[in-house]
Amino acid sequence: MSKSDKSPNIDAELVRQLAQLLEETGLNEIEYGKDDWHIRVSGGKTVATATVAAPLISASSAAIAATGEQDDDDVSSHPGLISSPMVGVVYTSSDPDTPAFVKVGDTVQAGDTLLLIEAMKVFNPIRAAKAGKVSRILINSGMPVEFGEPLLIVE
Amino acid sequence: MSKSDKSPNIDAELVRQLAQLLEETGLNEIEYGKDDWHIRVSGGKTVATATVAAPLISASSAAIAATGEQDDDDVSSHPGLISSPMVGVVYTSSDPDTPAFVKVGDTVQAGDTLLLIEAMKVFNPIRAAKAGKVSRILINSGMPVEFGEPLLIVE
Amino acid sequence: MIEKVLIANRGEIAIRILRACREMGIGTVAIHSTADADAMHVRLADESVCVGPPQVLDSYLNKNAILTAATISGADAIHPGYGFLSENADFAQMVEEHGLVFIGPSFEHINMMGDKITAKAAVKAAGIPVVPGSEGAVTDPAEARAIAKEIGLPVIIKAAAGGGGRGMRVAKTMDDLEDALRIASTEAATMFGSGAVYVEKYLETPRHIEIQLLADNHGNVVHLGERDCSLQRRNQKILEESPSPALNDSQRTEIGEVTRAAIQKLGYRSVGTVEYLYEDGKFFFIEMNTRLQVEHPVTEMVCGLDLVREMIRVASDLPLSIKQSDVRFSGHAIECRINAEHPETFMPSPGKVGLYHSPGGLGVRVDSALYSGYTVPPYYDSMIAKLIVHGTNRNECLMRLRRALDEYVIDGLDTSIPLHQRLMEEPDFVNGNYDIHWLERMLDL
Amino acid sequence: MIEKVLIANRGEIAIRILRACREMGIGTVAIHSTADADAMHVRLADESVCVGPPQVLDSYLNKNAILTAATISGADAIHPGYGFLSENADFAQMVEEHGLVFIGPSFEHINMMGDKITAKAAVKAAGIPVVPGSEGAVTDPAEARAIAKEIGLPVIIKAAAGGGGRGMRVAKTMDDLEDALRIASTEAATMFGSGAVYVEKYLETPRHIEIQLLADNHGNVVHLGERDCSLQRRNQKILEESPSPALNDSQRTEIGEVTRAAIQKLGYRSVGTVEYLYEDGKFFFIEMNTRLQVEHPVTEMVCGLDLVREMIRVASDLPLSIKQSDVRFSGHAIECRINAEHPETFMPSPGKVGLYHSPGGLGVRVDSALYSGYTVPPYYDSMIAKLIVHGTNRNECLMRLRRALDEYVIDGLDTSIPLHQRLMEEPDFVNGNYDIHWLERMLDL
Repeated sequence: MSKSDKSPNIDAELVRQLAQLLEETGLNEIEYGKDDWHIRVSGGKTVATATVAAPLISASSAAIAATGEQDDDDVSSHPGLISSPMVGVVYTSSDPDTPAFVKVGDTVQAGDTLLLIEAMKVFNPIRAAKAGKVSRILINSGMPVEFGEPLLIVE
Repeated sequence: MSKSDKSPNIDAELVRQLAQLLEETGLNEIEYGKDDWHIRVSGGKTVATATVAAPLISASSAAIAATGEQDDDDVSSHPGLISSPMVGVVYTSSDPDTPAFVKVGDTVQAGDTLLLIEAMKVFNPIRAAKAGKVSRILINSGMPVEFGEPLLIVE
Repeated sequence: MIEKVLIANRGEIAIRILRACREMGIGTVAIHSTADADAMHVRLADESVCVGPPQVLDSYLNKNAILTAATISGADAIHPGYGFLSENADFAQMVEEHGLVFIGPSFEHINMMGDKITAKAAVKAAGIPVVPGSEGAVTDPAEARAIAKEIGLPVIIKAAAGGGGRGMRVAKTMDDLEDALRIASTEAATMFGSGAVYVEKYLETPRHIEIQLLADNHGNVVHLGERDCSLQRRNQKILEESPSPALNDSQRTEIGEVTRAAIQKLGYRSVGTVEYLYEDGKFFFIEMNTRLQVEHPVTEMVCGLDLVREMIRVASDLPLSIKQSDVRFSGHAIECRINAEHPETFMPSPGKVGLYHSPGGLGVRVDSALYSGYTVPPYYDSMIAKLIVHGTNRNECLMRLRRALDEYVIDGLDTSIPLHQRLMEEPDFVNGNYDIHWLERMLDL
Repeated sequence: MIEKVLIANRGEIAIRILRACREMGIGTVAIHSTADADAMHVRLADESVCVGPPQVLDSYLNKNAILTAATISGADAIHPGYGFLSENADFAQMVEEHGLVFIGPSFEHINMMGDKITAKAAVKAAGIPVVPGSEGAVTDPAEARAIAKEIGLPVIIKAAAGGGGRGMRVAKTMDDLEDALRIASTEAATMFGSGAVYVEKYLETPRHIEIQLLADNHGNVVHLGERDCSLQRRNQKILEESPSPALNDSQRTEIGEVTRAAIQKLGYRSVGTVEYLYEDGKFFFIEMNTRLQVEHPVTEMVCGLDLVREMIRVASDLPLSIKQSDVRFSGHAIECRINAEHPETFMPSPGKVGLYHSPGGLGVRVDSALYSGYTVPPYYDSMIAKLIVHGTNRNECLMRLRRALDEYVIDGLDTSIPLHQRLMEEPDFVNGNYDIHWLERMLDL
């Protein structure tokens, strides 16, 4: 779920991070581009410039912010990530008085129910595809989730 | 005077030229920019990219094309260039039966009349600012000229 | 009153609806597939929900996901736009069963008009002129021959459940007829799940003329004049205009009133369009579209009305903001559909938009979801923009359209702008002298 | 008939005129300074001529260069736009002496209205209500005191040759009067080359309301209703609307007809605007602008007329395309002037435009010379775009304007868009409850 947000931001942290890398590696210049996003830092002590092209309204970062407190940048490409296969409301237990199906640190087997997602009054179990350890839970029970939204990590 | 021309072009020749220079000089990268125009080629054998930003309609090259047969790229920044100080019609002689004030190869003194520009029925002499040799004449007699249009080169 | 609308669509129509909502102070929820996360309709909406992967069956046609999105976002109404679920009676019914408002006609009317044979019988009974032909489905070649003899050749065989020009066959001779019947029926079974077909008189050089209607829950129905949509390629409309160069005022008033009265008799609500073939001064019903149409802005420009606003008002049980006697037709309007496709080969051309610059000034309207740097995804319809131009008369409108097309810059993609520019130079088009086959003849197809 | 027009201007108005020419099949010649070689008006024109360096005196005010450009490009008419040479009677006369058509009023009328005292006397004689005050120039403090006593304090002292709000002084007490007279006269001498001033009753909370006129060479004059331009900062208009929230229909008809009749009596031609201060139900003449105005689109949107087209028709000796009885006012229109300046400090902000995306959809018009990647030069007026919105009533218009402002993207520069967005939230503005001082009070100036 994303609330739109109009002001494109300069990611100052990213600039600092690249500036550090520059010093560390002894490079003269690092240029880094991605889709409509582009950054270039050059010269150890000279000016660093960052341009964020084209985001009419940057809704995407807000969308991520709504999914939990975690920083999702690394999460989205994590090999153990389980994403929501549907739009719905996610539940960590079968009812409020029952303990959660899993908590961080639990070991699960393939086929174990991890969460429920309710859509159209049907509760759909989200099951582990393979055995592993629950390393992160990225949602809170009762929270609405979009298609593709990160739910938890089993590694 | 410029007739407008709508298609922004990628200057393939320029890309080739820079690619050659790159090989010849052994450089890794050549970046070249001017106003809203930017090119960067890098890596001897890798892809060369050229971007021409924003020209909705590139009228400027057409404007130059109208001023003579010469290639004006180098002309416009030539130290000996004399440009038109006004809009008008340029004449190389005081009347059609008279020889031209100057021809290519002539040596001129400061203050010598080189051309006439007619504007509002007044004939304005274009005089040499310093002595030198006429190396190029960039207009034809009777041709309309814009403000700033290259007329001739005295070096 | 409706306070938050989920817009079950994408592209320019999602933005069109969003704009109307915003201008009425209504909140908006965009839905999108993963391929549309950066789309303009998502960026402009108050809230957005990703409902599925790029494939439309799992996202923009995913009824459960869309209804769930409406529920969790707290929307109280759904606008379906055009295409996708807009004429899906089941969806309309589901929306209502969930206690949400479907911004459109009743599911019963969608159902009625969704089946060609039912639709034809219903509108005929309500007084709308129809093409002479079979009363119901035809499977027996002998029956088909009898009908063809009665109404005269050529005849056309159409799938009862079809639409968009698919599942049709023309028979010019009695010999053709049997083959045509068999092929059409097989195609219909494959494409639409039902082999039922019907036989109709085939018109040789008709125009496509449609009447825009607007109806509320209080028995008020107005017609908003006609649109001439005869410029088609493979049954896809390319350019639409209003008024039609072919009609005079009395024809306009007459067909408008006949249609209006019939729709009133049917108890219809919301917007709808009755499409006709027009030949030799006569109108023949084709179908009724129970939704907003792509070309609705043409009518908005000549009537000075906001059709989406009216739809939302009707859905809120308000009466129409105008009576038939208030409707004024002013000037002339033309819409060009701009597709991401090669203007000659019609090859689709999705991809990244470079510089985008839309035309401006007096009488020019652009409805589009494009922006500089946007990537047109390959999964959806190729229509990327609508350029709608208004002028005090047809000539002024054409001149304005010409200059607006010349100003329009969409770099990085092939678009149909050059096709429209070419149309502006065609004497037949300039003179309004065209039928539904004219464009394909011009293109040598 | 005019076949090629030289447009002696730049920016959005050059494009506005170019569009009208193109829609009439008339060729266009753009002029430009060296700073504007890449400007949109140059790019869109059929031909262009560089007339001088960036400084306006040597380029856009360079009469000889512009006339020479017209001659060598073979233009047969010149449209001056607004500002620059548009109200320069000498230029208008030179254009005519060169056998070219000046698309505007006669130079005699420009002259008449260019001098405040002559203008006031002329329009008063023609029946237009004027502010009580001195009949002519005043230099003697005793005379000024006598006038102030007669018409009542406060009074305002204005330069006879002034304009745009410069060279003015208000005197609230008799003690102020002498000083104000001396200072105003000195300023007038410095700024306008003449120390002549006049004394007028000063209105405390007036609105600025102006009447748009259109006249041909055949004695036909129509008025196109009023524009309310009371939202001003330092006498510069920021936002204009029509109709005025302050007038009722009978006031509108009455002042329109009084103005129309007076202008007819003066034998005026082309477009013109009579500006009034309006207070307590009464109108007081300020000045007449003998040119197209920045805010003319507001009138175009409510009247469905193309004013530039009408100017060109009049210049071709054609009669007006409408009579007064044909004029219909439909809905409400508002124009926001968008300047390249900080929305709070009003610091000019020239420079390179990043992403540019103009709003679209129903009822939205953008007149602008901006494009993505364009560099706004520092030499000229800071107005970079006009957003004009139409709705069926004022509330719909405001809601549409709000959503259009939200859609407008002009990256890389400070613009006054946030100021306009702020205005949309001000209850006084929303209620139409403002006078010419309201904006400055709101801004705490």
